[in-house]
Amino acid sequence: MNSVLAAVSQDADIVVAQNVFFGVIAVSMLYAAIRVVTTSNVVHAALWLVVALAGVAANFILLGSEFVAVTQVLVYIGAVVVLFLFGVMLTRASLGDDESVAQEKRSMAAVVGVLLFGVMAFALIDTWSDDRLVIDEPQQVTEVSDSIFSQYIIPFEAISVLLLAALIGAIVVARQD
Amino acid sequence: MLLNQFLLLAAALFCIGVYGVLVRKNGMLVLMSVELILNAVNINLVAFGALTDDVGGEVFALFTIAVAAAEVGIGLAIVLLMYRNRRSIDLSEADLMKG
Amino acid sequence: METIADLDWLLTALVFAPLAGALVMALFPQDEEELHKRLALLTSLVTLGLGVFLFVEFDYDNAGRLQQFVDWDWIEVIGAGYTMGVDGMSLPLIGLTVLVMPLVFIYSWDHIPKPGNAKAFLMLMLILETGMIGTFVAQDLILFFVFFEVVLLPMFFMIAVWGGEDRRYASLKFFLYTLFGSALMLLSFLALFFLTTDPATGEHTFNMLVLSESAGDGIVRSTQLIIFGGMFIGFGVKVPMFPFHTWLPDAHTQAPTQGSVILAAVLLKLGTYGFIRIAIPMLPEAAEAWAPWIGLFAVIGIIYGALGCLAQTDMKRLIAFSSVAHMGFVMLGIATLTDFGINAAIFGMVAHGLITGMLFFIAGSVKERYHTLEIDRLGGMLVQAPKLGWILGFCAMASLGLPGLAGFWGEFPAILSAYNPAAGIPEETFRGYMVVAAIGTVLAAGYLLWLLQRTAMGEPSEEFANDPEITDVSTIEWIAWTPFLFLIVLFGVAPGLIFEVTDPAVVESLNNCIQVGCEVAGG
Amino acid sequence: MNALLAAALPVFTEGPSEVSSVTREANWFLENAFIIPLLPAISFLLILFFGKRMPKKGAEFGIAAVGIAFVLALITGAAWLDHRDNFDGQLSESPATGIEPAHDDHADDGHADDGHEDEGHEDEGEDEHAIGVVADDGSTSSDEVALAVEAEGDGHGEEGHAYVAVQNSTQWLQSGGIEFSAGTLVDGLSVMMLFVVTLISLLVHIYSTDYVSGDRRYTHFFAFLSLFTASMLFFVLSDNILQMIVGWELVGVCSFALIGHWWEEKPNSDAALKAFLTNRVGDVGLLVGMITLFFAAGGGQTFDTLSITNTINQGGVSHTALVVAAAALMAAVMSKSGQFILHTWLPDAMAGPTPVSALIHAATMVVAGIYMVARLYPVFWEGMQIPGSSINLLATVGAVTLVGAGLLAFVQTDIKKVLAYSTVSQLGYMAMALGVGAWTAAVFHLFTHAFFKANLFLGSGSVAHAVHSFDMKKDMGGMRTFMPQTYKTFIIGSVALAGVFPLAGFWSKDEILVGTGGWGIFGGTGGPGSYTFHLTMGMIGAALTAAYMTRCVYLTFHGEYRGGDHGHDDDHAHAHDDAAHHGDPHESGPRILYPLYILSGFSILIGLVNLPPGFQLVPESWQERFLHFIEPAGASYFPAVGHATPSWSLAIISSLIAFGGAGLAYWYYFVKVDGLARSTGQKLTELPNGLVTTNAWARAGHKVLVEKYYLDHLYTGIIAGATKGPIARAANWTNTHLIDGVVNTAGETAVRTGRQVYDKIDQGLIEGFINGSGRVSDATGQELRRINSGKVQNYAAILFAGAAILAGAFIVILAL
Repeated sequence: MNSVLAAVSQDADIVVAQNVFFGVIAVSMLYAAIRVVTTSNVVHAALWLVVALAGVAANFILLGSEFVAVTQVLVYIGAVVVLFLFGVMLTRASLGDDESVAQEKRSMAAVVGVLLFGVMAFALIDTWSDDRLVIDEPQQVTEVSDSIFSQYIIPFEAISVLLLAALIGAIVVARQD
Repeated sequence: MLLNQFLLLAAALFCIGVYGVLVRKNGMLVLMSVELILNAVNINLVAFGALTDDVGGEVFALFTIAVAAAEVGIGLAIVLLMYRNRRSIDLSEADLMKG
Repeated sequence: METIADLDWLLTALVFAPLAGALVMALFPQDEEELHKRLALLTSLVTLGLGVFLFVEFDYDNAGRLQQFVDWDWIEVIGAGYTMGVDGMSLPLIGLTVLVMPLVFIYSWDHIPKPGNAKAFLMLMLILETGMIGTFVAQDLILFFVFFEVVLLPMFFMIAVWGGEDRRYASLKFFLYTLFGSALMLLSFLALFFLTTDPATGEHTFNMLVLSESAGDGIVRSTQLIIFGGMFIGFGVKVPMFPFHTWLPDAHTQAPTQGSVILAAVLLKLGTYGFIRIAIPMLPEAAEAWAPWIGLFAVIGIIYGALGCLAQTDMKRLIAFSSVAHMGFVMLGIATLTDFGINAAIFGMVAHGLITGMLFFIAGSVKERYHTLEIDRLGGMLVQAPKLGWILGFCAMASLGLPGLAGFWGEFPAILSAYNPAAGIPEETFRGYMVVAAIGTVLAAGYLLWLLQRTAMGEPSEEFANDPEITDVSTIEWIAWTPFLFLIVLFGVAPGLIFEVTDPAVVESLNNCIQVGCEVAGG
Repeated sequence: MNALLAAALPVFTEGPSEVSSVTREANWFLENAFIIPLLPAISFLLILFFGKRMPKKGAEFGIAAVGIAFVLALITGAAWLDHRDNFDGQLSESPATGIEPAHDDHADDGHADDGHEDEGHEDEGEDEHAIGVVADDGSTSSDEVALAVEAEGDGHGEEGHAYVAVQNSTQWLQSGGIEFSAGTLVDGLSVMMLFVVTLISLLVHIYSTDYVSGDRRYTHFFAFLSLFTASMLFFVLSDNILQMIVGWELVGVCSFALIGHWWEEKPNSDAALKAFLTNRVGDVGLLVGMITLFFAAGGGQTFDTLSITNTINQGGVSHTALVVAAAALMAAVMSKSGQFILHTWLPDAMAGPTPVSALIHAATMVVAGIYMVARLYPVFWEGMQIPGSSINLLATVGAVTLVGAGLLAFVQTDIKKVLAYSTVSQLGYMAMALGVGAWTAAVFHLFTHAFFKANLFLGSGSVAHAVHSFDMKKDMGGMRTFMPQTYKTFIIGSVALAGVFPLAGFWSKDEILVGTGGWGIFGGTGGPGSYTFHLTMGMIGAALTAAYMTRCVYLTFHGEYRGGDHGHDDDHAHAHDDAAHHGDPHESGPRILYPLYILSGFSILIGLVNLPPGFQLVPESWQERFLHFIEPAGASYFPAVGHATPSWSLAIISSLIAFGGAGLAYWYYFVKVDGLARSTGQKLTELPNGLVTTNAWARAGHKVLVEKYYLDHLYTGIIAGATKGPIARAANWTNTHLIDGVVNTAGETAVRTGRQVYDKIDQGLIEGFINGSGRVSDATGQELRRINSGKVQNYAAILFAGAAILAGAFIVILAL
């Protein structure tokens, strides 16, 4: 971790603002994410999810991917979260304290999570310790669209079919008969 | 900026998502945790895309978002179905696979 | 090693024909059972036809070289290719697979296990066939791994859905065990990938030919040992070798008859095949260091499996335990690292496939008639169903290694080769193993004949004395079983049929070892 | 064991040495002897597939095949007699090499050996299998001929020809550079065995058509008889040790199937299992011994019997290797040929039908061990250090067996068990003879024993056929009045077995005694060693044999008929369970009697084929014919066995001893017991049996008489060969309690261990390790639940944890 911090401080004079911004976003995102997985109120969880997803969108902007950020906001915050809220309403799941999660289960999951993070962090630091990102200018949307419709046309088609299938599947599964 | 700050953030988000998937009893909340995981992956994709200056990372992030939307749709449908059949979406009661 | 590229479509067709059949079956609704049975049988017969064509096309004078070789690009990024080929080592096993499957489908004609759904059941078996043939023809580690894993899932479902009482437990155990092994195996593959470079291109490669030819060149000895250890566990679980065997009795006992037959006849061979195709040629130095341990586990398996058999009260479980003992002989042959021993191992695989597969068929038919496999409750089968009883006796004799039947040629040469293992392997140790293995044959005779005595001989118990369900072998069973019985005799009388094919390939694969300093004795 | 095995390393460097006394080119019948086993094999298949549909239920196939095989065996034998003296063909260089191009039927042999630059063989250079055979730079064929000529000088025949075996082999398979061949080796020994096996098999086939008629598995019975005959012939003709193993196991499995022929009753299947498993124990020795020979003497390249024995005979193998091989093979001999301590299966094997006992468990299969020792004699000759020794394992085991089993025969009431113990005892004679170096005597005894023992077994079967029982005491007695023909043949067999001049047993037994070379005072010297102890045991055995056969004859054929009222209550008489009771026993039919007549004829006459030298009553050219034709004297693969000089004095003394034994038994049974039974009017079963049932006598009210009798008997016992009761009983007790006990305990322990291992280790430990990972985690505070809880999330947790751990491991490996 030290090396990361050291690298950050070396870098500080160039992109201080970005780094500060990143730090704020990261902290709030992580807090929101933790709340999502710990809060006992389902509706609160959904709302904290909005914060986390917005943080992700902000990260995309930091990385120069504006189009993705916009899509993130539109699809996730606009659609998915609303879908969740609808789901909460429809299932009339207890909005209050339903999470009497056993302590052992929590600690087990925590151990798994920390272990996983440890391994990943080690691997990442080990591998990418010095790599820097130089974001000169945001990615052009045209570039994105060009490559979607040329190089990635087949995956794109596959995704369309998938969406269709999901649509039909969701209807079939949820149909009341 | 370092590449690693994004990657580590994504890793943290991912692990939080995993934690959520593992502990939450409410099916709805599990789905939300899955969204966290997917978003962590998206950060990685975009970050690597930025590193290599390749538009592929973004494209795949977009695809992931689309897939995630589909996944939420299906997932919610299953949760609804489960609710309809059992009047509960408590996953700890769903143990058909018990050996 | 030179390869022969002959017909580039043949292996692909052979591997994917069953999968194509399964896809065709997917188009038809589930309730047309008859149609599905026909389709499945047809598919497997087409595959058998392709297999026969492969046998015809095979150049037996060059059995040591890879034939019908294809090497296409697949996943360029990681250097994995679509590389396939057949040589004398894989040919008998492919033959076994394509032969066993149609017979299993014939047997399925009126033996679809509960809870029915012939379509899914048959489709799973076809997918299984693709995986099995694919594993035997793959010449690229990633391709091999993919096929190796493709086998896993259909088997899991076959046990979990169509199995016996404890099916969930057994299937999970099977799945976790093999997955655990596969994970270590994959790690070893990756390590090999990163530590070896193709001398031609200077890049890392998954190509098995290149890896066999470099034979661990340039990898530190200690690293070789670790990599081999990963493969040892990965393949050893599948074999199964002694400490990793406990999934086998459960899986066999709980699986439906067809599943047990396929498991015994082909699936277990994937592990031993991995040893002789991948582990030993690619890391000969480590193989030499590991050989005494492999041999030790092999002979422990022989004795232990036999003792386990003696304690069983369930017929199917007993047969399953006997697999542990028999695969011990195969592993002993492999552990000698001599061409003679490995030939014996391949023969042992084929023989075990035929014999134990046949025994499981019998167990299935007994279960169907008596609705139990508890040895103590059975008895007098020779009175009520004499032909079934005699076939059981025949298979017991074949299984205990009676000369003139196939089992002998897997067992005796393995023991023989243990007298004189490859240079560099402690001779005294292996001679001790030889004696222990020979004692194992006594125990084998013990449990098999005891089984025969308790189930087939004597008078039928009162419980079943007048049971009208207990009939003799039916026509469909005859059709499915006759090829097995015939081949058991044929390979027993003319073992050269297999040895002639395998020998050049084994010599070739061990030749690579010699070039890097792992000397091979015998012959 | 490891150290021993390690010491058995081959010292052998140059490949198998040349065998000079072998040819490929001989009379057609000698070359193509493979037809003889082929015929019964074909018959087996025919019976299997068509037997049930034939008018005679398959018996006709068996009889026809064995009949033709017998004729062929006769012709082969005649051809051998001619070949032995008049062969002048070409010797082959080495058994694994040198097919004459002229022989097209074997041209595919693939035995070209490029080490020989003989012109005649160059055209086979293209044979691909030649690579596997490491060539030995042996002598050229002209050397061979010279050798053979040299050998002629040593040969002791007036005809001046060396002993030349005929071998023909073809490649069976090839693996790892090792060639496995299959072939026939025809020499005196195998020709003799061909004759014995086919003749007795034929007679047993004929006999069985009557004896097992009406049996519900009649067809099976004949199928297995055919298979047995084929396997046995395959075994005796085998030209390599691998083929011997194959034949050895095949006869074992036939024996298993036939002992268990009436498997409905548990004792029968138990006996079958016991036989097979005991033999399997010996097979461990067989495998180890043969493999040791293969590597030590065959150079890891050839299984060929002749080149192995040749190599050993030329001193090419270390003594340690031979000791290991000989000791391991001894185990096989002890199990197959019923030597002490592995003999216990043989009496139990009498659970099988009587014709089977005659064929398999008396005349042929049980002598397979003896045959193997005779065939691989150099191994034992060197390994056991037979020449010049006074004691060795093989001879001693044989001696102990012959006396121990002879004693046991006295306490049996089942007639077949008496004969079975007698067989064990006679096999002991053969093993002892081989052990002391009297090769010819052993083989000759094998030859004569086959006839009179088959005769006795078939005779006992004839009696049992009439009374539906094998129990001499309960159901027999006085049979001579009912079955005079059977009685006569039985008497001939008994007298031959007891070794009374001039019947067959006398000649062979006397030759063995001479061969021990002990007791030089009788002039019986000149044998390879000086085995005084073994001579003594042989003498005791002779007396015992005569005595127990007298007892057997008395109990069966003399005295009052004791059967009749209790019908068939014996388990053994299954063949007739379904037949109506015949009333009084009566003589058997012709299909039973004619085989008995033929065998009796052989029992009387067959001993004359090997009259000892110096037997002045016949011309010299009649003497030692058997030795001349059978023993491979002077052959390069056979040790230079010395021959003891027979002496009249020894013959007379041994005869007297045998007569003494018989006389004592006669006096006891025919005079004492018979008189008692007559005077008291009681049946034999109600009579006290001397030592044993003192109290019963008291109950009978003849206390005083019995006490006297008791003492009388005791004295008699001391003179007749010490107290046969206690010793035999002790031996019997040892047999049933100690040895059987060990076998049973071993079996039970194995099962118990298996169960323990399974319960504790398999299900407990290893299972526990897998399933109990939750408990383990509990203990370490992780509180993981059991894996298979059915909770998806638990699975997911394991998945992620596993992925993390594996990824970690991967990183660590990459970091290496």
